[in-house]
Amino acid sequence: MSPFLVSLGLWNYWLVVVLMMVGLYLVIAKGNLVKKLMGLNIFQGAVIMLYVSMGKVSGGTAPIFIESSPGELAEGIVYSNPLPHVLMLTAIVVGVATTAVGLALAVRIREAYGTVEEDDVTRIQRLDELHEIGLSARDALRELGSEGEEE
Amino acid sequence: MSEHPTPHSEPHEQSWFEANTALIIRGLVVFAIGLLAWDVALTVQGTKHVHYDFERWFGFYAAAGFVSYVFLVLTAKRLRTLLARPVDYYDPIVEAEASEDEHHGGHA
Amino acid sequence: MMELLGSIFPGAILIFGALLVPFLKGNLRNAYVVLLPILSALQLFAFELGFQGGQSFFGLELTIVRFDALSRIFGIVFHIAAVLVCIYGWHVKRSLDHICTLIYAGSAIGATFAGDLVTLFVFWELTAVSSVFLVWARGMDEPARKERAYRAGMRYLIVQVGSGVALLAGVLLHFRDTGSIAFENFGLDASRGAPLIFLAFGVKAAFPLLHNWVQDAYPESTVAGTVVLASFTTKLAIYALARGFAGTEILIPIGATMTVFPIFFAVIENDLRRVLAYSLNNQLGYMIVGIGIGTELALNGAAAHAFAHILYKGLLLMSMGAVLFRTGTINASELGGLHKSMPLTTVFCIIGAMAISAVPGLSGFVTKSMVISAVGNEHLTIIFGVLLFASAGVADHSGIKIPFFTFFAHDQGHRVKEAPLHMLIPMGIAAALCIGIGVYPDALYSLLPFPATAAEYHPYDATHVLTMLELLLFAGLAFVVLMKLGVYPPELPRTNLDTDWFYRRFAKNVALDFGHLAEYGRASLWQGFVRFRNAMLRVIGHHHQPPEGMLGEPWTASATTLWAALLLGALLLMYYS
Amino acid sequence: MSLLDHLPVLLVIGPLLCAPLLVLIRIPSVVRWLAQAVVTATAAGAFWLVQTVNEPISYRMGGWTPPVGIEYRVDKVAALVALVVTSVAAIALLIGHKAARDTVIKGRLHLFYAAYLLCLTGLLGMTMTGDAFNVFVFLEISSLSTYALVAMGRRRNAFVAAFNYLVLGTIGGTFVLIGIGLMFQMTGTLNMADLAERLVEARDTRTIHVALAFMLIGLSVKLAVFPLHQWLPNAYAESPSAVSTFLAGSATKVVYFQLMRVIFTLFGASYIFGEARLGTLLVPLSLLAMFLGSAAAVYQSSLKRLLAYSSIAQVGYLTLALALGTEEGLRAGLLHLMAHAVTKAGMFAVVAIIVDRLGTDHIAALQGLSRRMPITAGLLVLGGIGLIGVPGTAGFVSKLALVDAALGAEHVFVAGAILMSSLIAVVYVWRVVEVMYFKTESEGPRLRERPASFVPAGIFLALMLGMGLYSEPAFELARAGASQLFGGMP
Repeated sequence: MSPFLVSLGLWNYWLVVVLMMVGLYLVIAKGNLVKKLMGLNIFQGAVIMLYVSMGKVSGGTAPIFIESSPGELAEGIVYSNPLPHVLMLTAIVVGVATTAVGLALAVRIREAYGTVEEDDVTRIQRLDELHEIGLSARDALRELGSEGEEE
Repeated sequence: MSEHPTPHSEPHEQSWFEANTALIIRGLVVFAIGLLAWDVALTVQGTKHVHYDFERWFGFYAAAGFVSYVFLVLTAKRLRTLLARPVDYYDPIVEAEASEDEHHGGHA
Repeated sequence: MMELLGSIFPGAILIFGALLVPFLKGNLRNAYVVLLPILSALQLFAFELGFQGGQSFFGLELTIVRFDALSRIFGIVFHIAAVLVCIYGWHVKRSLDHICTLIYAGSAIGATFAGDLVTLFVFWELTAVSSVFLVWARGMDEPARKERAYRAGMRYLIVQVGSGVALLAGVLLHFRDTGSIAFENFGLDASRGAPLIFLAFGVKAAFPLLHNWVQDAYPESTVAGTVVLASFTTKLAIYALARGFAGTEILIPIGATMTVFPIFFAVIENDLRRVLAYSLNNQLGYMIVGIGIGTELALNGAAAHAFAHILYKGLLLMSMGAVLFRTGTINASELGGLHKSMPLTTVFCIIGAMAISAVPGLSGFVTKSMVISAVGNEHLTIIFGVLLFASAGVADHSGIKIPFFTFFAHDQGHRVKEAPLHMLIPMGIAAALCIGIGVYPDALYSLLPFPATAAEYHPYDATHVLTMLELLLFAGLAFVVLMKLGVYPPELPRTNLDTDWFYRRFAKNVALDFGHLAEYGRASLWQGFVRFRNAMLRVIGHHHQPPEGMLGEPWTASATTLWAALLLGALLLMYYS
Repeated sequence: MSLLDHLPVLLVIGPLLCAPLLVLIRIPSVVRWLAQAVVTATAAGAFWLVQTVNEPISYRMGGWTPPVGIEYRVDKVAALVALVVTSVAAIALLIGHKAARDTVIKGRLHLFYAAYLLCLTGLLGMTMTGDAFNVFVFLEISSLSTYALVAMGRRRNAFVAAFNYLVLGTIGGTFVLIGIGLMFQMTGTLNMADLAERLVEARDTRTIHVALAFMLIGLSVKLAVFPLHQWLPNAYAESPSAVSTFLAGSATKVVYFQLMRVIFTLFGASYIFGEARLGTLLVPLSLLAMFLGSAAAVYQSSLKRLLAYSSIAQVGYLTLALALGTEEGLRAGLLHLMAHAVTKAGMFAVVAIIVDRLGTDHIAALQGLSRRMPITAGLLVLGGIGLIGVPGTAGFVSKLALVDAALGAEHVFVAGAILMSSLIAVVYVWRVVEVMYFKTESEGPRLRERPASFVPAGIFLALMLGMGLYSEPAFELARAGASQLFGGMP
């Protein structure tokens, strides 16, 4: 089989990669803070998919013991690996918590700045900075100036 | 520094040194002649303890002292045209504000 | 008591005692400040020759105290100097000056007894950091000089710290190569680090072309500060060279150069304390020549000359300080005729001048002649001639110019009081020591590193006395003749160019040009960086333009995420290939 | 089992259990002292741990045998990092009450303390655990509580700083998670000791290469390695003083320890710097961080930001120490970890006093501080001296070790670069000194300095001097830790 076909067989990983890319793209490209959080969520979701699919054993069934007769485990049955699924329970909790904190922060930012657009927030921050120096602007300028003054 | 009297040009009472400059110089000359005499004595006796032969020559150190000195002073004087700059060469602004400047002003 | 004193390193009393100074006031504080170095000097009696005391630090066995003849003689003279300068600074009100003086002296003493390179380095840096405040101190007294003192101090600090960094780098390399941190006579070829160590010592010893910090910083300090500064740093470097590089031949031409070139500058310099700074270089030259020769006689001569030098140079600087203190100026062009109002200072200054000129009967004669004899023994004729010429030069700038233009010459009408008592006392002590050593040299000789060799040396030989007198007297006559003819250069208020021009003007301009260039480069690099990042962001579809500005402008999460992705990509590519 | 045997887990569980308790109690004075008591107790415990750990302690969670069960594994280095983190936390909390009271909305002080304790739990858990997935969980616990703490700053910028930190922190954390997942896929184990053994065979596969890349980049984001550092200046500058003091001395240190474990325990230095060629990436980035971080610090107008950028430069020293790939380098890294923790935390503690009294940390506002608040100004200078690495301070010892290690690895240029970059530190420290001591144009009145406010800063800076003057214990600790870690898991 050609490598291409092999990699086609790993379609679940391709899905993970695409989802990751989408998530990262949203974080980088979107100025809206809530959209950024969505990007993060997609990114984390991709990781969950990664783990879940690595737990899958081909031909395996759900990791619940099948008994041939009461008290007797059935022979020759392949189970999927339950551990990654369990781990992902924690990861989901972490993801939810992160989203919650992020959204809470977005709410506070919206309250404080009146916007959730990164550009606008940055602009207001710079204005803030100038305003803060405003009172002692002359001193600050002189202090900066004295370094350049040495001929 | 505390306040300091500015120089003035009225005539001062002369101290002993100022009144007897000529005498002091004459004393120096006499002393120099005495040294040369001692040198003659040692040279003739040949009892000089030295590292080099040229040190044995009569009056070598006297000549060396005199010539070195004149050479040094005259060279340094020439060097001044090359090296001397106004006092405020490096720190112009600061020196202009400095209190010393008033004193310089009187002389320069 | 003695056991207790022997359990701490020499100089510790000064360094840690200094920390109590802020809690004392007035005369009580001054008395305490004078008492500390005396107590510290007594501590030296607690050690026996050959004593080594160490401690384990940082995984290394340190020899914090090494008490042998070479370190002892420097330790003694540093203590004498410390006592003298502490008395001399009685009038100083600001505690900071006293603290710095004590720590500075203490660290110089500590460095002298350091038996390994790490300890040496620590004290080496401490002398630099503690002494810079003495340069700045004048700016605190005279607001008009603040900027000037501040800049001089910065230049001084940069040079000193530079020396420290060179030393540190040298020590580490030396340790790497040899596995030893012992401070012993290793010479230049011991390791890759040895030349760096040599350079570090050379900066502090004011080697030619590295010398100018002495003339730059010392005369900018306060009345008392200059005396303090001139007593320790350079002599510590002399000690270090004598310990580490005795017999390194390159030192002979270096030292000979040092004896000659400063005297030309000294003749035309107007600031008399700067004249003395040049003369300091000249005197160091004799010691360095002695170290370079490296025979027992030469090393004795270097050590003895350093001992005598600290005393008479201190004496001269103290007298000039007293003049500055009373008249408010130290420019030769504004001084003259002071012997009428400051007779005692005049006498002390003349004694110092005679000592530095090596007039028979005074300390300079019995020490300098050892170096010159050592040169003669090795038959280094050219060096011999150079030193001879330099001796005549010393007679001019320190022997004649300093006392003549200050106390005699044309009376400028300063009618001031005699120097205060606390200045006269240390001057008197120093003058007495100058005469004492001259009259009874054996006391000093017995302390030298090689006492047996020293005992065989007799300075008062008829030929020697005669030749030295001839040299000096005819130099003096030459002065008279030149004055009579009117060719002696008049004292003019001028700044004379020296190597400091290279960093105060030339390098500064070059640096400014480079600064523009670098700024341009930095800006374009940064802009390129930002443009690249923005282009990437645009490709991805981000409409936001992150602020382009100073390096410190925080970026947005987008940009950093992008960098994370790019770095990840880079790493993956690296592993893929 | 004695108490000592349970100590590793007790240190983590103590603050974890206490945090909800604080939320329930709500009474500020009780909450304050309870939190202080718990954090101090963990510090004492960590101190005890450092004293007793020689061979790595293995603690089986719930009695399950590793590698099936979760293992807590405390070796010399972990104990050392735990000691640094807990003591910084304990001392920083001393200034917490005052700083928090001004910033946290009234009646919610208990939440600040709860978040603080949770953050400590996360950091300690990361340090103690021997399970790779556990590292991720604790990483997120500490990160989440840190976002909350940062958001408690006094200005509205704090929200933005916290949000940006959250985005980047989550990406970093998720990268780590991906790395762990891929390793698990190849080896079938999460226990670090087990992983290390099985990786020897699997490490030349492409999957492990990808896993390594994700792990390294993820940790680098959390560690603020240049150029992934941009969350750090704002997070440090905008958070309440107690939090910036705590974070400056702990957060990056723990992540640094994780990086050490990945490099030295999981893969081994010879592989990481040999076949994986990490040095080619890490050395230039470290050097860039050292120079650009310091240079950026020079241009800052806010004191906290200046210190934050200096931290980025210091991270450069830390990663450089690792990048040397030698045991000496590792030792220097551990020394610098300790030295920088006390120095930087001490300086942030001094800034806390300044912010408290002046209401701002603008450098221009410090004019004449030497007369207005002489002791505070003196402490700040002392910290600055430590940052430069003047002999007698901890910074000197660690930088000396670093230069020595660089020379030992025959990186003479790197050694020179370390010395050069220290000189840039002189510049930014000097800028502050100059404003405080030599600029007096617009001087305010003299301010009262409360002796009590000096306690945290005083302790940190005393530790810094102590380490500098009597460096033997710290050096021994670093040496023992380095040789244990460098040898890999036994």
